[in-house]
Parts: sequence; structure tokens; C-alpha cells
Amino acid sequence: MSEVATRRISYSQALNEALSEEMERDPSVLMLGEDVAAPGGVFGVTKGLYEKFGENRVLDTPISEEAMVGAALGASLLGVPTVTEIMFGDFVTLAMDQLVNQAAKFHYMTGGRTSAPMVVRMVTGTAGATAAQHSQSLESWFTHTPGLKVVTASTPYEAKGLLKSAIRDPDPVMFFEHKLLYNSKGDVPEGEYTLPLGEGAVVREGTDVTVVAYLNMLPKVLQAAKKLDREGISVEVWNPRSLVPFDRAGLERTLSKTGRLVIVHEAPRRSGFGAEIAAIAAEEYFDSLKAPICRLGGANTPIPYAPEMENRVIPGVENIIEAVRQTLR
Amino acid sequence: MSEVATRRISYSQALNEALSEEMERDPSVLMLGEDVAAPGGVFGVTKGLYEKFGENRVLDTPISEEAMVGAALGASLLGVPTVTEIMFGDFVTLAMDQLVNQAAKFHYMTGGRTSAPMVVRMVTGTAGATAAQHSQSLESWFTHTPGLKVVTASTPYEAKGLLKSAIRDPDPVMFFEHKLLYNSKGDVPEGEYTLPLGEGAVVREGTDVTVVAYLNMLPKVLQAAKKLDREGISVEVWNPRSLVPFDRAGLERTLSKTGRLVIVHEAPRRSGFGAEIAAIAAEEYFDSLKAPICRLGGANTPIPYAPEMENRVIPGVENIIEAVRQTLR
Amino acid sequence: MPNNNLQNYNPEFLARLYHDMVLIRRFEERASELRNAGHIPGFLHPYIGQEAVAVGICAALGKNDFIASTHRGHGHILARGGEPKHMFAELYARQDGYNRAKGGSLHIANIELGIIGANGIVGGGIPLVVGAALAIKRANEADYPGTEKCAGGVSVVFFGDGASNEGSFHESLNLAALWKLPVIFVCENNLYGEFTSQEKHQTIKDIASRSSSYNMTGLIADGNDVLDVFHVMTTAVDNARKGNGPTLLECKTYRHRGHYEGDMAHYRPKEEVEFWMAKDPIDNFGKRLMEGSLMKKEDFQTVEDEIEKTLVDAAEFAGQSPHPDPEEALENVFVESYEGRALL
Amino acid sequence: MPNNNLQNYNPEFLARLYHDMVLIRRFEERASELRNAGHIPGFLHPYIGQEAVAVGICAALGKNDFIASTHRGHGHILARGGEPKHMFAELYARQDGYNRAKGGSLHIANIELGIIGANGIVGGGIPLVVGAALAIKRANEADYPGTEKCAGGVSVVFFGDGASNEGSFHESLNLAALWKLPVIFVCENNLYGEFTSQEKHQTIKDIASRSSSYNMTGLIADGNDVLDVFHVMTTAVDNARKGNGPTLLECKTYRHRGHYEGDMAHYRPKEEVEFWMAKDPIDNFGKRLMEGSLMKKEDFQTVEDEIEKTLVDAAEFAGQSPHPDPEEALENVFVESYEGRALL
Ligand SMILES: Cc1ncc(C[n+]2csc(CCOP(=O)(O)OP(=O)(O)O)c2C)c(N)n1
Ligand SMILES: Cc1ncc(C[n+]2csc(CCOP(=O)(O)OP(=O)(O)O)c2C)c(N)n1
Ligand SMILES: [Mg+2]
Ligand SMILES: [Mg+2]
Repeated sequence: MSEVATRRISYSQALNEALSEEMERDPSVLMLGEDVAAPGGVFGVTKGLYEKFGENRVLDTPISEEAMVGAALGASLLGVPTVTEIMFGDFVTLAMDQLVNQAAKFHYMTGGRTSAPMVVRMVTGTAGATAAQHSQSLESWFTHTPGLKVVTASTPYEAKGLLKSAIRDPDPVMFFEHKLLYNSKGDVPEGEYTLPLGEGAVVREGTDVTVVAYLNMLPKVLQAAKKLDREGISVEVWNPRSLVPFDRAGLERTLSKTGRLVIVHEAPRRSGFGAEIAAIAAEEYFDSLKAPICRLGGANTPIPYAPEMENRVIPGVENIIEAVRQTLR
Repeated sequence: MSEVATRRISYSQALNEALSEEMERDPSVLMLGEDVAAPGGVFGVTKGLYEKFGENRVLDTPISEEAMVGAALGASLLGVPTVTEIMFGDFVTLAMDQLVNQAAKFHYMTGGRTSAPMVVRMVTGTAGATAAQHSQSLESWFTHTPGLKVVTASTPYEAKGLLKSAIRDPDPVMFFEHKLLYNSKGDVPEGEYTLPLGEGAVVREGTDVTVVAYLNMLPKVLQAAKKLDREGISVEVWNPRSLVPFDRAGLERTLSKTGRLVIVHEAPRRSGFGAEIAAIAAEEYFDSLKAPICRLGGANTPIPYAPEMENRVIPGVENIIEAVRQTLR
Repeated sequence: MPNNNLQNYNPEFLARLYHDMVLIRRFEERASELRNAGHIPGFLHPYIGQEAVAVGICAALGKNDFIASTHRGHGHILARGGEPKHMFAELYARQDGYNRAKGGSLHIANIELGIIGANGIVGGGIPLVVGAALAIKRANEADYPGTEKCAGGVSVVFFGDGASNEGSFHESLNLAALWKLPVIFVCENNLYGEFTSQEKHQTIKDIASRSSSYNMTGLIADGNDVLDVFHVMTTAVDNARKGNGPTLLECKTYRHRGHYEGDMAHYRPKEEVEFWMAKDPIDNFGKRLMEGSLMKKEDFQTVEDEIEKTLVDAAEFAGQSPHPDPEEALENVFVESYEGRALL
Repeated sequence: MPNNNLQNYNPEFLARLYHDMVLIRRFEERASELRNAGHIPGFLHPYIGQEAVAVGICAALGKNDFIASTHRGHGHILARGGEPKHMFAELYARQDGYNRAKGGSLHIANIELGIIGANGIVGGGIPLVVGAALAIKRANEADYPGTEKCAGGVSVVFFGDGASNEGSFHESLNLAALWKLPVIFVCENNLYGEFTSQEKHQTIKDIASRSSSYNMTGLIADGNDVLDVFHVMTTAVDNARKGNGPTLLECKTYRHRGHYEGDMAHYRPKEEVEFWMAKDPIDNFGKRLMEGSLMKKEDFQTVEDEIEKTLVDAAEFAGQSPHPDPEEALENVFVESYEGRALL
């Protein structure tokens, strides 16, 4: 790999750059959302775009998620790509029909004769005692909805590269961000780049066990891996980046190397995307498995308010370490 | 087991009896839905209830799924149990917020100080060229939503016994029925009975492989099992009945007997409930597994209109036979 | 300004309106026969009785305009230029269908013809036209590839009285009004949502009055009078093109048949049915054309003959169109290859 | 019939209104301080400026009535009889909180007090009161266990101008009107939904006018005048209890602070803020009480002192309440044991 000049910027700035560059590249792209224009979004991701691209391209919507997403779809069907922000991922519940029955199926239902280049960005995850209706991680639902692509961004580098790809993608993309990552910093190339959907990444090489993680579980897993290193346990950390399309070959490569699998996500364990990964492994790479698979997910509970309970229901570094040890037992 | 007098009735009649008996038992139970009153529901499940219980207890709603489900929840929070029919399961997309952010979480968010005894019945599955927006099987989403119970009814016996339990249950229950089962007939006890949620059933005993199935895959699996019997393959068929709560002990029993697992459902394979079952097996019963797990699910596509394509995306008897054979290879 | 007076219209235009209504009627009758004969696997929601709405509305539209439709969509699609042969092929579930047999009656779409699509979800199409209008607005503002396909256009959604109770109706009207988008929301009030009459699903009579919640123009047309529909629609379209924003246009009408093919509609009072049958949009318009000496008896027969031939040919075309390969079911989940904008 | 004339009211009643408004104001100020001091982990949406609405509305309610609230819910809950100590304990995330530290500010509920709950979803509570009213109607019709807890009641939902654009608003009003349910839909129009002003989220000024879409009574109250709110609400409640159906009641008001604790609200014009500050509901009502010789200067101090003590005690109670055991997080997903109806 040739040397690429990079800068250290925040995840949130990386997203902002992606939006800005893509809106510049393609004069038709529109952005929609609640308080995304002058206010720049409640998490500040869209700051400055309204000033730069004007009120015709960065639109504040009333509080009406169903119409907002439906309108994004309608525009995209006519060749105007849209990026829609759902303020908290929990509110996607109000737009499910437009996403699931309309956006996901349009291309298919029309025999391939339409295309819906739309991105729906949403923030996910538990942080800061925002309780049950502002803390969920709902990505798994959308992986069960054929016709939607599902992308998670875990670092500033991914945030920018994946969001740019998502905006250029001809299909509807559900783009998941995490509250706790917005301020995290990382190296991002100076120039233009994109990251393909459907390609995972080995974030840390190791030989004893593969830990799959994304979003805010990734930094926790990396911490755990460091600690485990001191115990002489070598952890390979693999990040699928996009859940749909899913990089099976990447999973296979790491599994055939380690033979042990731990999957970590913040969403409730039951029927989370970890179940799908575990099932793939148990079906297709069964013979490479040297030990039972271990899934670590959020507890099968709503998210409680009190911080000590909040912590209890989300996998922590210690849980990850314990899970890895157990897999090696 | 002592002899119980039975009759042969249809699945749809069994549901109707459950509704009627429970509304008689408890004078507060209300029923809501689109065209459930005088018309008796588009699938005829609620026929006669309006005549029997009157317009104060069997309510036709306007076409507004969100308010309908929210109203059901509001009534149930005040101690009035409700049974709501969503005409086609696909339309549940319009009521997701009330189900997921409200009903599922109320008991939890209030520290256990409220209860929402509500049932949401919906018909699911692919049949009769009803295409992408009238054919889905969405049960997996709700298994990923802590606070909701998820029940499937695969026979008249189950339909009546499980629906009665669901209505008496203090928690919100998502109750899944299947289009193609409404006219199927089966033995149902004469008198009062209920079936507990959280208890699966061995539908057919066998020794070589366990096939897990529910809803309209169950009769297909039974057909396949019969055919396989002639090849000398002994299939145990296990029906979880309720997905949440899930009968782990039941799964363990059958797996420890056969050591081989095939899971069949109509919902898309990716992130379907089969993934969860496979993951449980690969985590907890790994050592009893003699072969890779095999999941058979709907294709990861929307449901197409043309019958020949419809057939292609839903597991058929031949696919099941092939999967079982492969697991034994 | 067009109005309800026959003399103000070009005779060919009037003949076309009549023709299009009859085409829809005969198409629906034929579809029902073909379904009963086992050629159509899915269910159908016949548009019979409401023809004046689809035809009057679409007659006011031009090339860059878009419509979104409903479960009861055949009439809209025919009025907007859908070809019976590709529609029958779709209903037959054959390769030459508009949607290559993947959609069926509930999902016929063709963006090139300005048809965003029928829709199986009641109210599901309403937000889509808000978006289409956004795209139109964007095309009006800026030049980018595809602009020419929708610049200057308006977008139109059909929906029923029942649909006017869905949240999507409310949210979409609010949005369109706020952004002054070129949308015409066409409510076909046929007095029933499935088996439930209007007074059992809402407490108002004039759905157009709901426009006041959005400070939007609300108009009512006699949905059984194609010229009235056209006339009122023209006002709405003019306003939309001038940038004066959306309109909620209610067309009062009635479906002659049950909710779907097979529903005997016993829930409707006999007098009501008779009242509306007497207001048949085709018979009445035909009579007016006769009285105005715009069509002669034999002209009607000519129309019928021509349509009969079209439909016979269309059904034959559909019957001869190949069945899809089952493996096609696995295609088109995602766009396979994508160079530039897919459609426009 | 109550009205806006002080002389028509019992002095104790008036004093209670004043007291309750001050209690809310001081509660919110204190909550903000406690949050800044690190005692409250979650975010807060202060109700300051809108006190007359909560107090006027709840003063018209009785024991069998129910309210559902919003993200900006502390005022409603206090006005309905919520105890500051259990509220602070909830905000502190302690065991003695109304929701045992599982809900926090956005979810405080107590069915025994007639509080169905605050709600983190804009518009999320609106359908719930339609259901509560259904339960009330059922209790009025039939005797079954729990009936006595809600028979004869009405149910009330608070929501904002922003929420009036959600589909749930539309669907719920339609349903309540259709079924003539005893619901009062109280829209607190404080001119903003988050950072977006009313004219940027809808094209109407009077949200009450949306009642016409449902043939429902729509009323407007001066949301900064507690007596006017009470007066108008009384009419609505009477109507509901008499079986005359629901009302949409808009209260025009303003929040003094930002959308949430920490929002500096720079998006609001200075003149607008000043205009509304001069209409402070507490100051103005206090002045009227003085002018009417219903409260003396020292009475105001007594109210302040009493409330100060209540809040100091409440904060102390909250601070001493035990932290939840983290393992409690795993409880209450489902009802553990269930004998008979859980609540009523
Ligand atoms: C969201 C949703 N709910 C319910 C249905 C079932 N359904 C199909 S058509 C229909 C009635 C629609 O009534 P209306 O909007 O008046 O249209 P009409 O059938 O009269 O043309 C219903 C309830 C549906 N398809 N989608
Ligand atoms: C469904 C949903 N969308 C968006 C939000 C984020 N949000 C919280 S409060 C709020 C503004 C609500 O405005 P309004 O209804 O006027 O109430 P106010 O805050 O003025 O009291 C928004 C957009 C939410 N909580 N729920
Ligand atoms: Mg209708
Ligand atoms: Mg507001």
C-alpha cells in the first residue's frame, strides 16, 4: 500500500465530510431530517451543510417520520438520491412501512425497473441514560428485510468511506451510527476515497480466536484483546462493516485461521445479527470450529434508565474477556 | 393421559372458539380490528362474535393501524385486555412504534408497575399470489424486541389452546397465524383447555435428525418426514409453538437424542428465527452436534407475484428432504 | 378555462375521454372473467364505476407528470397510458408484464409512463408523491442528468376515503403544504373502505374539508362526471405548476362491484346502489355526447369494437407471453449494475 | 360555570392553582441545578413557562381521570399529584423513583395517580388515551373487577405543536371522534418543535382548527392564563363526561428555556422571547391574586417557603434512596406473576 496522507478527525466530522463531498459531487442529492438544516442535527453531524447547499438541498422536516422517509423514497425513485436522518434510531419504528413495504421492495416488485438510491442514517446505541426509547440498536430487523442494505460505521475512516459508498449506491441503505462514537477520533485520508459495501476488515490480527464486532463494541473488543494479549491469548478482531451485503469470505478466512468464534453486539442477543453470524458459521464452517460459538449481546431487556443498570445490559470489556476465555477453555 | 373427547374442526374455527370463550369468561375483553365486526374479518376468524358480544366489545376500526394498536395498549394498561387483528401481518409495519416503543416496554419502563394484557393477531405467510406486501412472515423482528411474547399456531389444537393462553397472559403477545392453515382441520378437545406459552412439542418422534418447524412449514415437514421414513431416515419433528418464551429444554431434549438439526421457516433465512435457534444450538449444545446445522428459510427476497416464483422462494417438501439428507451425509 | 360545458371542448378530446372510460370498464370486466377462468392467480379490486375519476384526472396531466396509485389501480394506469397487453401480462404473471410478473395487480408501475406504481398498502403511495414533487422541484431549480424528465411536472396520488384516516395522509399533506409542492392529492371517496361505510370510519362527509388542517386548497368534484373532474383538476394542476402549492381534491364516486372480485357487497343498502348505478359515469357521459351530437349511436359501437379487439389481443398477448423462469425470483433484490442514475 | 372572573372561584382553589404553578417552576429550576451538579444522569426538557397549562388542565380532573404526557412531562405529573420526592428519586435513578429507576424523566408513570406516563416518542401518547377512554367506556357499560377505578372518567393527553404533525395525532383524533370517546386532546402550542418554529413545520396558526377534520369540537385557551385554561377545559370535560365526545383543546403558550436543559435557544428572536416573558403565567396570576386581595405579599413568601422545603426534602429523599442493584435490570421484562388484573 502506498503512503496516503491522513488527518485525525472525529467520526462526526468524517460523516459531515462525506455528506458535503457527495452533495458537491452530485448536484441532485438532497438531505432531509428533523432539525438537520440550520441547527445541524441534534448530534451536529449535518453542521454547515445548510449554509453550504441552501434550503433547497438541506430540508428540515416536520416531526413526521413516515412522510419524511416516504418522501425520500419518492424523490429517489425519480432519480434524486436522498440522505435522510432519523434523529434517534428508535424513531425508525414510525417509518417502517415506507422502509420495509415500499423502499426495500420497489426495485424487486417492479421487476428491476426502478431504483431507489436512498440512505437512511440513524444513531443507535445506549449512552447517557436516555432510557428505553432513545437507546435501541435495531439493525437486525433490517438485515431480515430483503432489499435493504445495512451498514455500520465504527471508525471515522469507515464513517466517511462507507457513507460515501452508501450515497452512491443505487439501493436503499440503512446506515447505522453510534452515539458514543461521534467524538471518537481517527485517521482519515486527505483525499477522496470510498469503502465498498460488503467487505469486512481484520482490525487486529490474531490466531486463537476471532471476535466479530461493530459500532461501539469494536473499541471495547480492542481493549479486551489488548488485555487478553497479556494473558497470552491472541485475538483476531473482525469487523463486517456492512451486515448486508455480508462478507462471508472474510468471515471464512478468519475462522479458518482461528477456529473459534465470539460475536459481540449491543443489540439484544436474541435474534440479533450475531445469531445470523453464528448460524452461518454453524452451517458452513462447522468443521473449522474447535469450540462452541459464543454470542455476546445486549440483555433481552429494554434499556433501563439508571446508569448502573444500563451498564448491566450492554456487553462490557470484562464480559468480552470472559467470553473469549470461555471459548478457549 | 386420560381419554379426552375431541372433534375435528378447522384452525379458523378453533381461533374463533378461543376468542368467543375468552370473551365470555372475561366480560372486559375487547376486540378491535379492520372489518372484524359484522364482516367477521377478511379471513372469517371473527365471524359471529359481533352478533354475540355486540358493538361495545367487537369494534371495527378505521384504517389506521397505529392508533388501533395504541388504543389497544391504552385500554389494556387500564385493565381491559384487548385482542387486535391486523388484517395482514405486513401492515404491522404501520404499528411498530406502538408495539415496540410502547407496548413492549411499558411494564419494564415503569419498573414493573403496569401491565399490558394485549394480543395482536395477524396472518402471515405466502399464498395465492398476493405478492410482496401481503405475504411476509415477520415474526423474527418481534423476537428481537424484548417485552413481547411471540406465539405461532400451527394446528387447530394449538390455535385454540395458545390463543386462549395469550389472551389470559398479562404481557403483550404477538400471535401469528398462517393463511394456508385457516381451512386445515384437526382434533380439538371438547371442553376447556389451554396450552402454555413457552412449551414446545414433539410432533413426531424420530432418532436420526431433529427438524424444527412451525406455522405452514410444519405440515410440509411432516410430509417430508413420511417420505424420508421410506428411505430409512427417522425424523423427529419439533415445534416450538412459542418463539418467546422459547422452550430451550425441549430443544435440548430432542437434540441430545438426534444430534442433528434442521430448522425450517418461511420467513427469509437471513436473520430469521432459525438463526437464533441455530445459534443456541451452536453455543449450548455444540457437543451434541454430529453434523453442521442446516437452516432452510425463505429466500432473501421480497415475495414475487407469479406462483412459480412464489414457490421458488418458499421451502418446499423436496427442499426439506434434501436438507435432511445432506445433514446425514 | 375548461368547464362543464361540452361546447368548450374539442370533440376529439371528448371522444377520447369516453373511450378511455369504456376501456377501463371493459378491461375490468375482462380481467374479472379471465380471473374466473383461471388465468389470473392474484386478487383484483375492480375499478368499475369510478372511471370518470381516473380519466378526468389523467386528462389534465402532461408528459412530465407522475401518478401514484392504489390497490384499485387498473383504471389509473390505463388512464395514464398503461398498455392493456402489458397489464394483462402482468396479471397473468408472465414475462411481458410491466413488472415482469413480480408485482401483479397491486404493484403495476412504470416510471417512464409517469406511473410510480399501484400500492398494496392503503395510504402507502401518499408520501411517495410528496417525494416525487421534491424531485420535480429540484429539477426545476437545477440542471442535472434526468432533469428533463420531470421538470415542470406535477405529481398526483390517488387514494380512497378509507386511506384518508391513515397517518401517512396527514403527514404527507402537511409536508406538501409546508413546502408548497406541486402535488394533487386525489381522494376517491367511494363511500366505503372495504366493507365499512364512510360514516362508520370517519365523522365527516367531505374529505376535501381536511385540507383546512394544512391551509391547503380543498376542492370537490363530481367523481361520476368526467368533465367536472377534468375541470376541477385543471385548476389544481394550474395552481401546482404556478408554484401555488398542493390541492386536496375529493371526487365523490361509487364502486359498482364489491371491494374485491368475489365480494358480493351485501353490506350496501339496495337504494344506495341503485342511486349510484343511475349515475353511471359512462352511460351519462355517453348520453350527453349523443345529445350534444358529438357521438352517434354507431360511434359507440365503434368504440366498443375497437376496445374489444384491443382487449382480445391483449389477453392473447398475455396468454402467449412466457411464464417466468422460477429462478428469476432470486433476481432484482438489489440493482445488479448501476451506471449513472437508474431511471431518469 | 367557571370563567375567567376571580370572584367566581373559591379562594383556596385559586391559591392551589398558584401553588401548583410555582411548585412546577421551582421543581424544574431545581431539577436543572441538580442535573448540573451531577445528580441526574439523563436529559431534561424543562416545562418552565407552560405551568398554567398543566395546572389549569389537571384542576378540571377528578379521581377516575387519566392523563398521558410527553418528554416535557414534569409539569403534567406534578399537576396531577405526582410527588416531588418520587419524581426526584426517579430522575436520580434510585429505587424510590416512580419507575424504580427504569424510566427516568421521559417515562414517569403512575396509573394509580391517573398518570399513564410521560413518553419519549413525540405523539406516542396520543393513541394511548384513546384506549384509556375505551376502557372507561367499557367500565361505564359493564361491571367487572377494576371498573370503579375508571368509571365515569375522561382521559387527557398533552402534546406539542410539533406532535400535531405526526400520523398518530390524526389517526387518534379520527378514532376518538368516531367512537365519541371521553378524550381531551390538549395541544400545548409553544411555537416550537425542538429548534423549528411553528411556521416552519406547519402552515396553520391555530392547531385547534384541525378538529374540523374530525367534526370535533376545537377550543383555544390562553395557555398562559391558568383560569382560562381551567375554564375552557371544564367545558371540554363536561362534554366528554356527558358522552358528547372528544375535544381538541389548544393552549397557546411558550417555553422560557431551550428545548432541553443545555439548549441556549438562540434560534428564537429576542422580541418574541421578551413578549412571552412579559406574559409569565405565574407573575401575572400572582398579580391578579394580589389585585383581587386574594393573596398578600407574605402569602407568596409562604408558598415559596413551603415549596422550597418540599423540594429540599424531596432532593434529600432522592439522594438517600438506594441505587438500584444492577441485576434489577434483568427484571420486569415480563410480568412475573399475575393474579387477576394487574392494575385496576
Ligand atoms: C395499511 C393497510 N391496511 C389495510 C389494508 C387492507 N385493505 C385493502 S383495501 C382496503 C380498503 C381501502 O379503502 P379505501 O381507501 O376507501 O379505498 P377503496 O378500496 O374504496 O378504493 C383495506 C382496508 C391494506 N391493504 N393496507
Ligand atoms: C417520534 C419522535 N420524533 C422525534 C423526536 C425528537 N424530539 C423530541 S421532542 C421534539 C420536539 C417536540 O415538539 P413539540 O411536540 O412541539 O413539543 P415541545 O418540545 O415543544 O414541548 C422532537 C423532535 C422524538 N422524541 N420522537
Ligand atoms: Mg373507498
Ligand atoms: Mg412545541
